[in-house]
Amino acid sequence: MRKHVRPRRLATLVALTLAWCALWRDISAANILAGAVIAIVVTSIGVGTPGTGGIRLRPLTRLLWLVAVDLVRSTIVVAREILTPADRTEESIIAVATPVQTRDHLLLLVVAITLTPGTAVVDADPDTGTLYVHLLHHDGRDVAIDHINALARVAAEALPTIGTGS
Amino acid sequence: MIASRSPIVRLGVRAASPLAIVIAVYLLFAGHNRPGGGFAAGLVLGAVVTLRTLAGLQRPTHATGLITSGVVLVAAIAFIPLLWGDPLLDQQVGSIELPVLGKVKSGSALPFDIGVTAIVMGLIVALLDGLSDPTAEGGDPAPVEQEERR
Amino acid sequence: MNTLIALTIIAPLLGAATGLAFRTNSRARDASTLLGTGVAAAAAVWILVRVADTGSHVMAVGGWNPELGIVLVADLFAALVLPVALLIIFVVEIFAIGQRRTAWGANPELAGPLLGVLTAGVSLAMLTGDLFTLFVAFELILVSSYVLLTHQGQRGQIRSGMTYVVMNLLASTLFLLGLAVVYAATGTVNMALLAERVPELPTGVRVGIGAWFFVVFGTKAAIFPLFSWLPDSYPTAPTTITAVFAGLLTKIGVYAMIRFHTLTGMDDLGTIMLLIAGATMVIGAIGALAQSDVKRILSFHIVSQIGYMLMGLGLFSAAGTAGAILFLVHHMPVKTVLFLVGGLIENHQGTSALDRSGGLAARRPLIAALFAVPALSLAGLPPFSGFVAKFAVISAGIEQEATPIVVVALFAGALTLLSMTKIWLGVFWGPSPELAAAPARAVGNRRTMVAATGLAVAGTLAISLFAGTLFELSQRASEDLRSPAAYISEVTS
Amino acid sequence: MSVALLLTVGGLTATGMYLVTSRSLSRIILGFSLLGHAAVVALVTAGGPAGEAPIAGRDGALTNPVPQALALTAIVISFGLTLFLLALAGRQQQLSGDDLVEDDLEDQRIARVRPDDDPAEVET
Amino acid sequence: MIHLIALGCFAVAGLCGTYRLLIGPELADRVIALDVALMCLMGAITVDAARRDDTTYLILLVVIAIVGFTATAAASRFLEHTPGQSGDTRPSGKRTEP
Amino acid sequence: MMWLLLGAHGLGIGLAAAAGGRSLRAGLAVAAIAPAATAGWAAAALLRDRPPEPTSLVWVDGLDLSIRFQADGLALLMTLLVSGIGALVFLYGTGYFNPGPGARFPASLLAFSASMLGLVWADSVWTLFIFWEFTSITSFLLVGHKHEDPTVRAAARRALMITGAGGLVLLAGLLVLTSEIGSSTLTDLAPVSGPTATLAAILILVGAATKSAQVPFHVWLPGAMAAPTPVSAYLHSATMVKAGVLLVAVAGPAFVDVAAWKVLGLSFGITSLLWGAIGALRHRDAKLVLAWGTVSQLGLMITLLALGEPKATFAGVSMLFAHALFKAALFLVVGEIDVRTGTRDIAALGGLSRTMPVAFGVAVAAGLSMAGAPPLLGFMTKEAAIEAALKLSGPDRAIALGAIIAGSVLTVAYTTRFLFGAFGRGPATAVAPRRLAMTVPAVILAGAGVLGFVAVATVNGIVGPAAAELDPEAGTFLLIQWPGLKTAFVISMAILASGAALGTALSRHDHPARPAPATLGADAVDRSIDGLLSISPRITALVQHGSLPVYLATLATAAVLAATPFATELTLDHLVWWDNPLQGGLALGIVVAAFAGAFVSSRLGAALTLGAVGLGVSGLFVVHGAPDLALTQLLVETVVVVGFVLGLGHLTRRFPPVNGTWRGVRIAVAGASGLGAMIALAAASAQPTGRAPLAELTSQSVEEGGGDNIVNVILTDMRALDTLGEVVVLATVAIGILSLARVRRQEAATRGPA
Amino acid sequence: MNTFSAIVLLLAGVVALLAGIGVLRFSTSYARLHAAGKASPIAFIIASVGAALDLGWAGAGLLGIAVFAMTLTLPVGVHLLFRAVHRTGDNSHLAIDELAPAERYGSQHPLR
Ligand code: NA
Ligand code: NA
Repeated sequence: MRKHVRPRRLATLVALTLAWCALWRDISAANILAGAVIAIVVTSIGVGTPGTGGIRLRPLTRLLWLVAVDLVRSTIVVAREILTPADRTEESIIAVATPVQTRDHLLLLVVAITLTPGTAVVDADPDTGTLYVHLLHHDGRDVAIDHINALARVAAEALPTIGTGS
Repeated sequence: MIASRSPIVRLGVRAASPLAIVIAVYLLFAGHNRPGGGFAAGLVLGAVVTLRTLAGLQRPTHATGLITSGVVLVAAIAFIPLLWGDPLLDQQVGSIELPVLGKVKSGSALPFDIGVTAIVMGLIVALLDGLSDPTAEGGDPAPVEQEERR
Repeated sequence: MNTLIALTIIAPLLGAATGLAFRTNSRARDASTLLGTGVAAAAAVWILVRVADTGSHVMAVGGWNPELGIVLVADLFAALVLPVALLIIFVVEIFAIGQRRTAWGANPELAGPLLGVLTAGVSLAMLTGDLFTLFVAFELILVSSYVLLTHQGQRGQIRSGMTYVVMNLLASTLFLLGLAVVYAATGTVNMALLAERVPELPTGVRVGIGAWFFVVFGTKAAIFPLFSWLPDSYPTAPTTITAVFAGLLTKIGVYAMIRFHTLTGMDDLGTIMLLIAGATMVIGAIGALAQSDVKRILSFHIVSQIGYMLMGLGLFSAAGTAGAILFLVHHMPVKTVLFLVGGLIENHQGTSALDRSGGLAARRPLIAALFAVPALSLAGLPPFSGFVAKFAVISAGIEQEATPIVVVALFAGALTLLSMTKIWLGVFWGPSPELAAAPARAVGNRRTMVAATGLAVAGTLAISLFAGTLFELSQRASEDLRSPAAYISEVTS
Repeated sequence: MSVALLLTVGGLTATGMYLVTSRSLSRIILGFSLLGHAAVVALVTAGGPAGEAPIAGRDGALTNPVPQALALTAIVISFGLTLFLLALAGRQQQLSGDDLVEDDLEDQRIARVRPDDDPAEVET
Repeated sequence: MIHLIALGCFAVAGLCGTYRLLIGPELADRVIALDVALMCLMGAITVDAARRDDTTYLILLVVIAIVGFTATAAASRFLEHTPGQSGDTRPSGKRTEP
Repeated sequence: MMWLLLGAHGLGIGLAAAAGGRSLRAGLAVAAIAPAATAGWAAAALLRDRPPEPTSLVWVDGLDLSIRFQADGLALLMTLLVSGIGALVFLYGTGYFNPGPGARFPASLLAFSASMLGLVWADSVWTLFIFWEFTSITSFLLVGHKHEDPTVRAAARRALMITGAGGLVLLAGLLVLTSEIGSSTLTDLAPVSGPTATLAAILILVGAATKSAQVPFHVWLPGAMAAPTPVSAYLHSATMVKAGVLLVAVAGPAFVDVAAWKVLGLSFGITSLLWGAIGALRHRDAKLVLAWGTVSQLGLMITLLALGEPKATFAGVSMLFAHALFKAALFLVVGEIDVRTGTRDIAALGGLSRTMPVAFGVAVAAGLSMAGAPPLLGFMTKEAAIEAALKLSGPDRAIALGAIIAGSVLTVAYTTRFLFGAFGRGPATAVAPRRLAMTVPAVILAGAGVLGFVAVATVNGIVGPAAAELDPEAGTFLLIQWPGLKTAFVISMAILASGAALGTALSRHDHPARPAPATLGADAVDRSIDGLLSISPRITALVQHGSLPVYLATLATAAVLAATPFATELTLDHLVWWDNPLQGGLALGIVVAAFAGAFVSSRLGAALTLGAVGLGVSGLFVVHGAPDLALTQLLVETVVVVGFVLGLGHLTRRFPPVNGTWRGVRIAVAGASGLGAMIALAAASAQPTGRAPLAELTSQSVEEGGGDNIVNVILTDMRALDTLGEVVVLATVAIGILSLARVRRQEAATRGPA
Repeated sequence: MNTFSAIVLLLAGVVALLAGIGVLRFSTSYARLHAAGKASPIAFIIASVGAALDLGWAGAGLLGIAVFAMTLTLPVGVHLLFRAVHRTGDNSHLAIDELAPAERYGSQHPLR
């Protein structure tokens, strides 16, 4: 199982080391060394995600971009909703089957969906990959499902599972 | 079927834990020069423990051990200076010049703060123990779920 | 000397921690907690010997000057009271080991470590020369007592524990607010610096600070009308715990009051203190008369006796303060012993209610004798320490021509005698009730309990015997307290 | 001294005291938390005016660090005691099904006062 | 000046949150309101840091961001485990005597 | 030597307790040794006329508390009585008690004996007081010997409370006296005068009156007859009750110039003399007759001593001596009657002169001595008293003479009635066999009364020096066997005649069927003690109502009152609205949230409001420049809210409704507290007398503490002791929480799987 | 740069204000959660960008960690609240509720 290189773990280590340096507001040899040691200790005591599998930067960037766009849209949508006097919401909770393969994808997806305008994850069934999503506007159901599936695909690309490719 | 515990929380908490611990360690070490310190570190770790308990993840369970070692540590730090005639709780500051890292300065305030951290964390572990109601009925017993490793 | 002072605080803490670590092995646990308190008590005795000989010792904790850091000051007052307090805890721990099964209920291993924390708090409270550290020490004492009182989780204990905890917490909060006020007014919490700076404050601020801390310490000391929490809470705890509480906790409030109010020259508050003292004595004694349970009677007596100490302080004379100090030193062991005897009574009869006891003098003459000595002492009868203490306070009152308070003190003395008689007639004389037939739960090592009580009685007799020396020390301590210049120069130099 | 801070202290003290004198233990705990805030703010207020964080090497007037340290200790102690009260309240709830502070039975027996006569009785 | 206006916005938003915190009606509303207040505090700290050009207080943001949702999590976990009782607004069934 | 004797008593107490554990009689026999030795020592010292060396032992130097002994003439006389009669009473006890164990009794009785010795040897008022109190305690134990009987317990309590309270009054009096004189040595007592002296005189006399059972404090003495007869004979006739007389005697010289002393002393004495005698005539229980007679005779002694005239003093001292002998003998006889017939009712008894001839002889000898008939010791002392009264002038003469004559007539009357009632008339009561141990001591004591008359020189050798200790002139008088047909003798004979007639007449009215006379006074004392006990709950309930909210409101009110002095110094010059506007905004938010939180009715809503307040306070710290505080506050708030939600979540969602009036009180107290806190802070900061050394803090923090964050350096270094304490607080809290959790788990486990 | 960052910060304030108003105005718990759970983190993120422009790398690093942490944790919290509302609140206004049939819960203690 563990004979492959584990880039995601490496990425975690680098990220934590960077975080350590950022916290100290100083990137020095001492900080990098100390940060790396702490990162290794922290990741190996089993509190975090296993850190197996790969990581691909391009899809990850794309995911971030999608989320950023969603953020802006979200802001505008919410602003409109708040500022218009009439209540045009029609709420619903729908089940969306997603192709998520691992729990990491699920988390990534939940974050992305929650930052998307008008949608929020109420619950998830990790065994079947089904997400239960709350919609503020039920009439936008199909758009939302498409968007969620798109996000799921990008997430799966960004964090590939070893052996399965994209 | 939807489990009584949210899988998403478990994922989120597990993802956030390492960063939170790094932040706690930072607070512990930086405290002497910047905002932070043993209490803050202990409380951050305590919050992590709380979250992991809520999410059903593994967490420290030996509050007594944490408390005992913390108290012994701070009491020892307090008393040791007397062995060479200094007053109670006299701080020993030392610094060494290391090849790559440069000058590293530290004092007995650090282990003192570590003791503080241990006790604060122990308290929160104890609190979680104390607040969990063994008499609550119904539902699945939900033992701490093992981390899935793939 | 630094080491001795540090040992009184650190040794019981380490004992508590190791006791907690060994919590499954009762011998190791008892040994480590006993060792912790024992070392602290021995150190305290040694401190007394040294301080009586060579004068006060100041330890700057961490080596910082008193403007910046905390100082621990072993002056004669602290050195005199501390060993008595610590020896009490030590004896009670021995008693507790004999009584363990019945006394500690569900959590037998916790009492020792908690008493260790209490010991550290008591040492810190008495030695500290810093008002904020006094607050911390109070919290140490209180939190360990909270836990001791409630850790068995029985309904009555939770209810009364609530009263105790909440009332004392409010007092602690007021303490903190008072600290803020003191800091705003003087820019320091060091007692020596306060002794310099408080008298320079405008009268209203000075008196206000004095009155505020009178309320704070008075609540801990259980003065009228702030005492009501005490009789509600103490009797519900296991005897050993009550014995320590009774002997120590309120007295720490008195101790703090004597130190703070003499050091900062709060003589203006004398009249109000005497008024409160009189009310405390009488209401406490009347309250005792109203009770029909040994432990509750004794609890009300704590209140009543606090009045005498307050009277000594409120006279604001060297003789009065000396009397208050001697009273403090006498009352701690006597009260503890009485509660220990209360524990023996309960252990033998299965109850401490007067109407369900009787005839113990015939069946257990030793217990009767162990009760009689501290009871007579409490009632202020010679040749026991209570007589000397009461005599010292009352003669100080006559010296100051404070006739009303002297009359009240004598009247309260008569009431005290009456309620001791009530216990004697109820428990020791009269017919043996059928109920008292060998209570099923009276187990535990009675011999250890009786031995510990006997040791404590011997201690009170020793205090009676050496009352002369103790009073002389009290006088010296009182003179030191009343002329803070020496204290200030010792701390700040 | 800042009136804003004084008013904070006063308001927190008043509300805290109001809650503390209640019969519901959870209100009492809330009250103590508010009183704890009041005391901590009072300590900080007593230290002098606002300023730069007391970290050596900064420009400008530093605030007084001593009351901050005292306040920190006070925060932590009141934190601990709040948790303890919570545990007590939990136990009380388990024993009696509520968190109302009960009157002392022996006192009442001695006073022969029926519980209804108690001025502090809150139940209606 | 702009900073102060921004701070004012955060303050007003915080007050809105506090108001929702007081009126409820569901416990979840109160919880989310507290979250809003917390966010406003974070935003205000951020603006204030920019205004003062001081990074000292930024560590607060880091700490809140990573563990600030503990209370939210606890409250919601509590809520979801007591179905049918969320009636923060409904009168309680049992009244207990002291 | 005195220490040695006291030591012997101490040893005796231990041995007597040990021997008594097996046999009460053996214990008594062992206990008799030390008193016998002491009596021998005292007799030798008296006969050789060489008083022993004074001795002292300092106890509490600073308070002038010390044990100082000086056995002067008076002390030796008293020693002779205390130890001589003591030895005889112990001997008597071996006959009085039935065989069986009883360790406590002989030990207690011997302890009393020792206490009494200390009292009579005392040369310092504090020594006297200490032993005075001992006698009260030992008396309590002895009176309560048969404590299974509730009337006995009541009697013991009554005796202890009256003598104990008297002891406290005496303490006050002695304190006033010594502070006036400046010395506590009895032999140094210098005359004092003025209002303070008057106060001392009154207090000391009252103290003495309680001990010597003077009206109205006499009520404990008849009750004390519940004690075994040896105790009555010893404590309540011969020795302890003399302590008050002794005190009046030794303190008298200090108060020669104090009018109140004489007036009050005579009032006590004369009232008791008459009322005691009347009491003796009313009662039919022979012990009560004797006890009331004791009240009367003690009244006579106090009357004589309070007069402060040499001859009267001499008569008083003589009376002290004679009374001890005849009254002890009479008690012993009554005890014998009680043991051998099973009753003490003189109406029920009769004809004992035939069945108990020896006891009869003793009773006649001692009774006539009490009546003052020749040729007995009592005659000479009565004669001396009448002569002393005749020597007076002015109103004193009429009062004293009248009282003595009236009292003596009554004394003769009750003596006659007693003798007739028990020994005369009627069919002889059946009696048990004689016990030698009971007879011998009685015979010795009664014989001493006869012998005292015969060997008057020896008696004078004892009484004279004793009286001289009080007043040198008093030592010059002598008891006279045959005074000749003087006025005094005529009066004496008239007294005897009229008293005998009165006694005979009254004796005819005694009938066993008549109800026992009402006990006057004793009931009142018991009732007032019981009344105190029953009113105390009502007083207690005023302050101890068991309601926590009221206690808390009381404390808050006290704090508000304590804050009022600050208001006098309140100035506004140093106040600014805010340090910066953000502070103002946050303050507003905090206060609004806090107020809302106080009134919100949802429990968890309130908890979350607390969270909002915490956020606000945290913001306030940011604005103030306290990042560490803000950080800790935020984290603490998080954990506390978690604790609230999880810990109290299962409770009823809403707070219980609040009662209107009490709510008003709470609002008032709370408002005042808030105001008080503000005023206190504002006033205190107006003119601070010191400031924190900021520059030094900063530099020291970096140089010595090794850190830039001054707050952290303070926490972990400068004030690390506080931090140490506070983390131990946290650790202790954790232990408390864990232990409660474990209790819950154990309960859940014992309840079993639900 | 200073003015620009100030304007960004103002924008953040405005967004926060919107979130606040939204929490006040919306009529259902779900809608209020939407407003709070989206607008308020966005406000913080915008403010962080603005402040990072001012504070340089040192500040940006810290703000970056904060933003990252919040985007990780806030959705989780919001999800939990949604879940709680669904399980306990009134769902009658929902057009469709496909979750209800799949849900299973007991009255467990939250810590178990
Ligand atoms: Na009884
Ligand atoms: Na007859």
